[in-house]
Amino acid sequence: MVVGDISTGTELLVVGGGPGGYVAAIRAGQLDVDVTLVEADAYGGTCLNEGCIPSKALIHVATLADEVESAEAMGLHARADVDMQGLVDWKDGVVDQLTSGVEKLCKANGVSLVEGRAEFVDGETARIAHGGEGQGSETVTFDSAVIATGSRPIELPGVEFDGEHILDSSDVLDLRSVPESMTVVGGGYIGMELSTMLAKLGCDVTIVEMLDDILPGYTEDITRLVRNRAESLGVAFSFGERATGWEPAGDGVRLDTETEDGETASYTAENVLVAVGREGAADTCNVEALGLEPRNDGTLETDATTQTSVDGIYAVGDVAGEPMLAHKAYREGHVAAEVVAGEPSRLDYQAIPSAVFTDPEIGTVGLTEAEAEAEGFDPVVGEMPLRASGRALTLGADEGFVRIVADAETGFVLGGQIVGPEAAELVAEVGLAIELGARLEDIAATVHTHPTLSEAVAEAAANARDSAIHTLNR
Amino acid sequence: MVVGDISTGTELLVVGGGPGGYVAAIRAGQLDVDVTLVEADAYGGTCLNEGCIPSKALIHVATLADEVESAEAMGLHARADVDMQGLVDWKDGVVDQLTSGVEKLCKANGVSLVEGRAEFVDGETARIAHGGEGQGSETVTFDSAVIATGSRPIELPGVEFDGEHILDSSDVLDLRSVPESMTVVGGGYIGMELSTMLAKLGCDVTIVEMLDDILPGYTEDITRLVRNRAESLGVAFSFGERATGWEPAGDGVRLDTETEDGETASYTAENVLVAVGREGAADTCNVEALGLEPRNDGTLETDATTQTSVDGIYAVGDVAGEPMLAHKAYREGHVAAEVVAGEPSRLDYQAIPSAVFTDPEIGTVGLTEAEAEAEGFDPVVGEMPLRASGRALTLGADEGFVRIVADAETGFVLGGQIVGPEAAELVAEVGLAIELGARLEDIAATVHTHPTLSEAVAEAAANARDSAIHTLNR
Amino acid sequence: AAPTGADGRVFAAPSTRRLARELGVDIAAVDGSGPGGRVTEADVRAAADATDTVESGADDAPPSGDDADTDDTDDDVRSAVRRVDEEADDGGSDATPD
Ligand SMILES: Cc1cc2nc3c(=O)[nH]c(=O)nc-3n(C[C@H](O)[C@H](O)[C@H](O)COP(=O)(O)OP(=O)(O)OC[C@H]3O[C@@H](n4cnc5c(N)ncnc54)[C@H](O)[C@@H]3O)c2cc1C
Ligand SMILES: Cc1cc2nc3c(=O)[nH]c(=O)nc-3n(C[C@H](O)[C@H](O)[C@H](O)COP(=O)(O)OP(=O)(O)OC[C@H]3O[C@@H](n4cnc5c(N)ncnc54)[C@H](O)[C@@H]3O)c2cc1C
Repeated sequence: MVVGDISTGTELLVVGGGPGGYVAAIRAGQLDVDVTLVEADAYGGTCLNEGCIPSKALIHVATLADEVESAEAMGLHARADVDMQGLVDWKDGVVDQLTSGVEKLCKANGVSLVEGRAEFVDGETARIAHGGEGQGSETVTFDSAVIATGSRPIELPGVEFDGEHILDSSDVLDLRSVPESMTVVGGGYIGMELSTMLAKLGCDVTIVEMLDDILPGYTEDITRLVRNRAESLGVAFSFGERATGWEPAGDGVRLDTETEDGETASYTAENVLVAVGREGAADTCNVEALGLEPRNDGTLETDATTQTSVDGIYAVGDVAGEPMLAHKAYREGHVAAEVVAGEPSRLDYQAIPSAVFTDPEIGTVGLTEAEAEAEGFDPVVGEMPLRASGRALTLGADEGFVRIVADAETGFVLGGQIVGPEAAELVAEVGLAIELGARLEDIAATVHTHPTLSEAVAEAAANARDSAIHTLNR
Repeated sequence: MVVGDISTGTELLVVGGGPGGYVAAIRAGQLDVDVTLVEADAYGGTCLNEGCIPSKALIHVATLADEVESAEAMGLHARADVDMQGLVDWKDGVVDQLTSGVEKLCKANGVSLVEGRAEFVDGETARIAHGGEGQGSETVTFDSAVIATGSRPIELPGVEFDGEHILDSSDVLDLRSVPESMTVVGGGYIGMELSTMLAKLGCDVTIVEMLDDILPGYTEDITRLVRNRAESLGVAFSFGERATGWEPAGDGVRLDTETEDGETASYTAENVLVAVGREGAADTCNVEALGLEPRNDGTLETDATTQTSVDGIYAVGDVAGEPMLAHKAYREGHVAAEVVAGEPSRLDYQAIPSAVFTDPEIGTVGLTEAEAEAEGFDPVVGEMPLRASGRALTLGADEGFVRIVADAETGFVLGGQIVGPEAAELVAEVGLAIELGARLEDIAATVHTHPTLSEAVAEAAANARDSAIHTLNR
Repeated sequence: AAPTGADGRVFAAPSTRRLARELGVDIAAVDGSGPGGRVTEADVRAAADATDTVESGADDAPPSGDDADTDDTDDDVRSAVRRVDEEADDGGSDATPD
């Protein structure tokens, strides 16, 4: 191969090999589009390498260790030690298996893979700089392009990441030992998931959050359960404080904070995790050459076909804005590919579910009661507390609930909020009901296996119709 | 109260307070039917007291202990000891909580509760003999009656239950210590669930089964996974052998068996569990006085309204025949009550899901490929292996799959077979799809949360349409 | 293996099947206009109207109304009427591949 001199043409250029990009590329390949996927770093993007997958792998093991050590009441006496290096090695193996799977699936679907960083030169040309010294670059011409460059953690002025004292979520997923203590800035879902995981592994965690509660966007009856459980795991909370700077302190870090009223405080711990949100990475590929202007948060505006304001240029995943979730990226990648292939595809979902893998777990989809009201519905709400669920009790879990929101007049299911074991799985059925325009009666009339947590979904639907059996009706 | 002299009238008499009976009673109460529920033993019936709930409680803890002890590859080093007495005490607490919940729910819905054994005197009268010596009896007249007397384990001639050497499933759920060894007769779902649980608690289990595989009704690609895992837990299998008799042997039991060809063998263990199926208990309440004749298996024939051949006499749950599952009992109880209340209710479900809480877990609903063919469909099948599921890998689970069966022409979802973690939960979504007349596209187009096992349901549906992303299409 | 429903296999939502019983319509005999031939509530209502005009009801299901006097049932009948229009345009999902 002559380095630096290659020029190829492709129908579709996909920039970024995360969930948005690799799905766009695979789907395009399936539809016989000639497609090239460029990835600067690692196939699978944030999700597989330093997001969803590694975090859930670590959370699973930490939870198992904690669960088994707190099962005395069940007659189970156990002592569990987590060797962090071993845990991270195992996690790396899982990641490798999945990233090499993505590579294989791309190839099997006819996607041309190029490693390197792509930058747009103009509306039909990009240069790809290959990684490493002297690896050269190549030029690719394209008919259409999908920008799937993802996002990165937001940096706090005065508390910049250094990988040693001030960590981002990726650093925490690669710890070689469990720190004795950690100050976590940010009580959003990433901060809460990692804090819970660290606490279960024996780390003393203090969460500093600017707002006055964790998990913005969730109602207080949900956040309370997560907060209480985190507290019982030893997590401390400081609300209403903004991190302003830090100093080394002994072997650790002293983090300084300030309230709105100017009161200051400081927290000393082995290190600090800053998890205050993510911003789009539209700035990695010179989108200006396409005539595109990223928004302030680094994301690009798109329409229901995922197209940007420039014809033939699409953006998917985190770089296309909130919600920054892998499955939203998947769907956008899917639609982008189909639109490029000439299919009448649209982002026409009714709802994008979300999960938070805290303890308890949260799964939500569609509208809450308040959101339904705001949309002009007259909502009816059904609920099944898990303490009335036989399956939950056999799992030693009795905190949490399944709540279903529907339109009172028609019975159409509008949303679901689930807190408890497997909440992220259970919400799938509610999501299907929403997409299908199903009614409460349809869920309630579907026979659910006993004993399962999914029965609570049916009971919540029945409860909204005053016909629940295993919980009192209103 | 004058003992033995009371005579009351009720619109609806429900005989038996298990899942079939208590649901019938509660639902009738909700619909303002004057209803009396008679239970001879314990509210909640087999399901809560000696079936679904206690078995799943024990299975959960045994699985937790086994899982955590086999997690070295994940960096988790643990030693777990189960104190069987403590485990059973905890389980009893769960059972008490649920049975007292059933009692409360009955009362809150206006159900009159009577403890005692009911026997029919004629088509409008029953006598209720109160438990215990000299507790007397009372007479109840009724307009309609629901027979919900459940089922009991089938006894093997020559290997009768004695609660000491020859155990039934209830005895196993009340063990005060883990036996060193057990011979299990019967590889059906109860035999397999309890064998797996015992093996995980350290008991040497040998399963003797008359047929040539476990779990009749399941395809070999499913039974193989369960068999292999059981074997790796130390369970031994002897197929094609019938238990013929037993002898005490030292502190244990020698069980004798015979093949169809007359070859004999014997198995010695601390005790024997016989789990060869259950038969209806239509004989506990003198149904002959109603003009009813139980079938050979002790069950009663019913129609789509749950009515027996006698007007106004209904039968629900195990006593109404296969499948003998709690959620089938629930549904029948529900329909019986609504029919009695004059509602146009019918048993009109398309599918009753089933779960087997072995390792791996199995969840199925609707038709298999072969069944779909037999019903005249031209089936298309989609599959997602769990080794391609990110969520499964983060759980350390990579055996199993989600399979969806649909009609090729219309795409209507006809069935699902799921093997792996949370299979019993995941099958709920497929069940809803079947009941709603949803198509493969509807499941595939519903956004599923990442990373979850439920994504595999969507990928299996997409696979049947040749558009799966995370697994190769055919 | 699970048994099929006692009324046979019909591709229609449980709420639609219940409506058919309330209206005395034999849903198995209704031609579905929904995706793949799914029977919609509008189909059931049209079948009921057609039956009404020839003044004969299916004898399989009890009539709705008077003796089904729970709040549940009455609500559903009312709400189902309003939903006919919405249901009628769900054939459009055919247009989106995958
Ligand atoms: C700790 C953590 C936990 C998370 N947990 C979850 C979860 O449980 N569920 C969930 O749904 N989401 C979760 N997320 C979010 C999820 O990871 C993202 O939403 C998802 O990865 C977005 O996919 P994407 O394809 O848009 O971008 P990314 O995954 O960020 O991929 C972008 C890719 O583009 C490459 N790239 C960038 N610029 C260029 C260029 N110029 N040329 C070539 N390549 C380029 C990058 O190297 C990267 O591989 C989590 C995130 C984090 C950080
Ligand atoms: C070990 C085991 C595990 C199981 N696991 C599952 C599972 O995971 N999922 C599942 O769906 N099913 C499971 N089952 C099956 C489930 O328990 C039954 O299907 C269910 O209990 C049937 O409910 P029922 O109301 O018909 O009868 P039962 O639960 O048997 O209740 C009948 C009740 O009637 C009472 N009674 C009988 N005769 C009279 C009389 N003459 N007068 C007054 N009272 C009377 C009895 O005392 C009893 O309480 C399991 C069963 C066993 C044994």
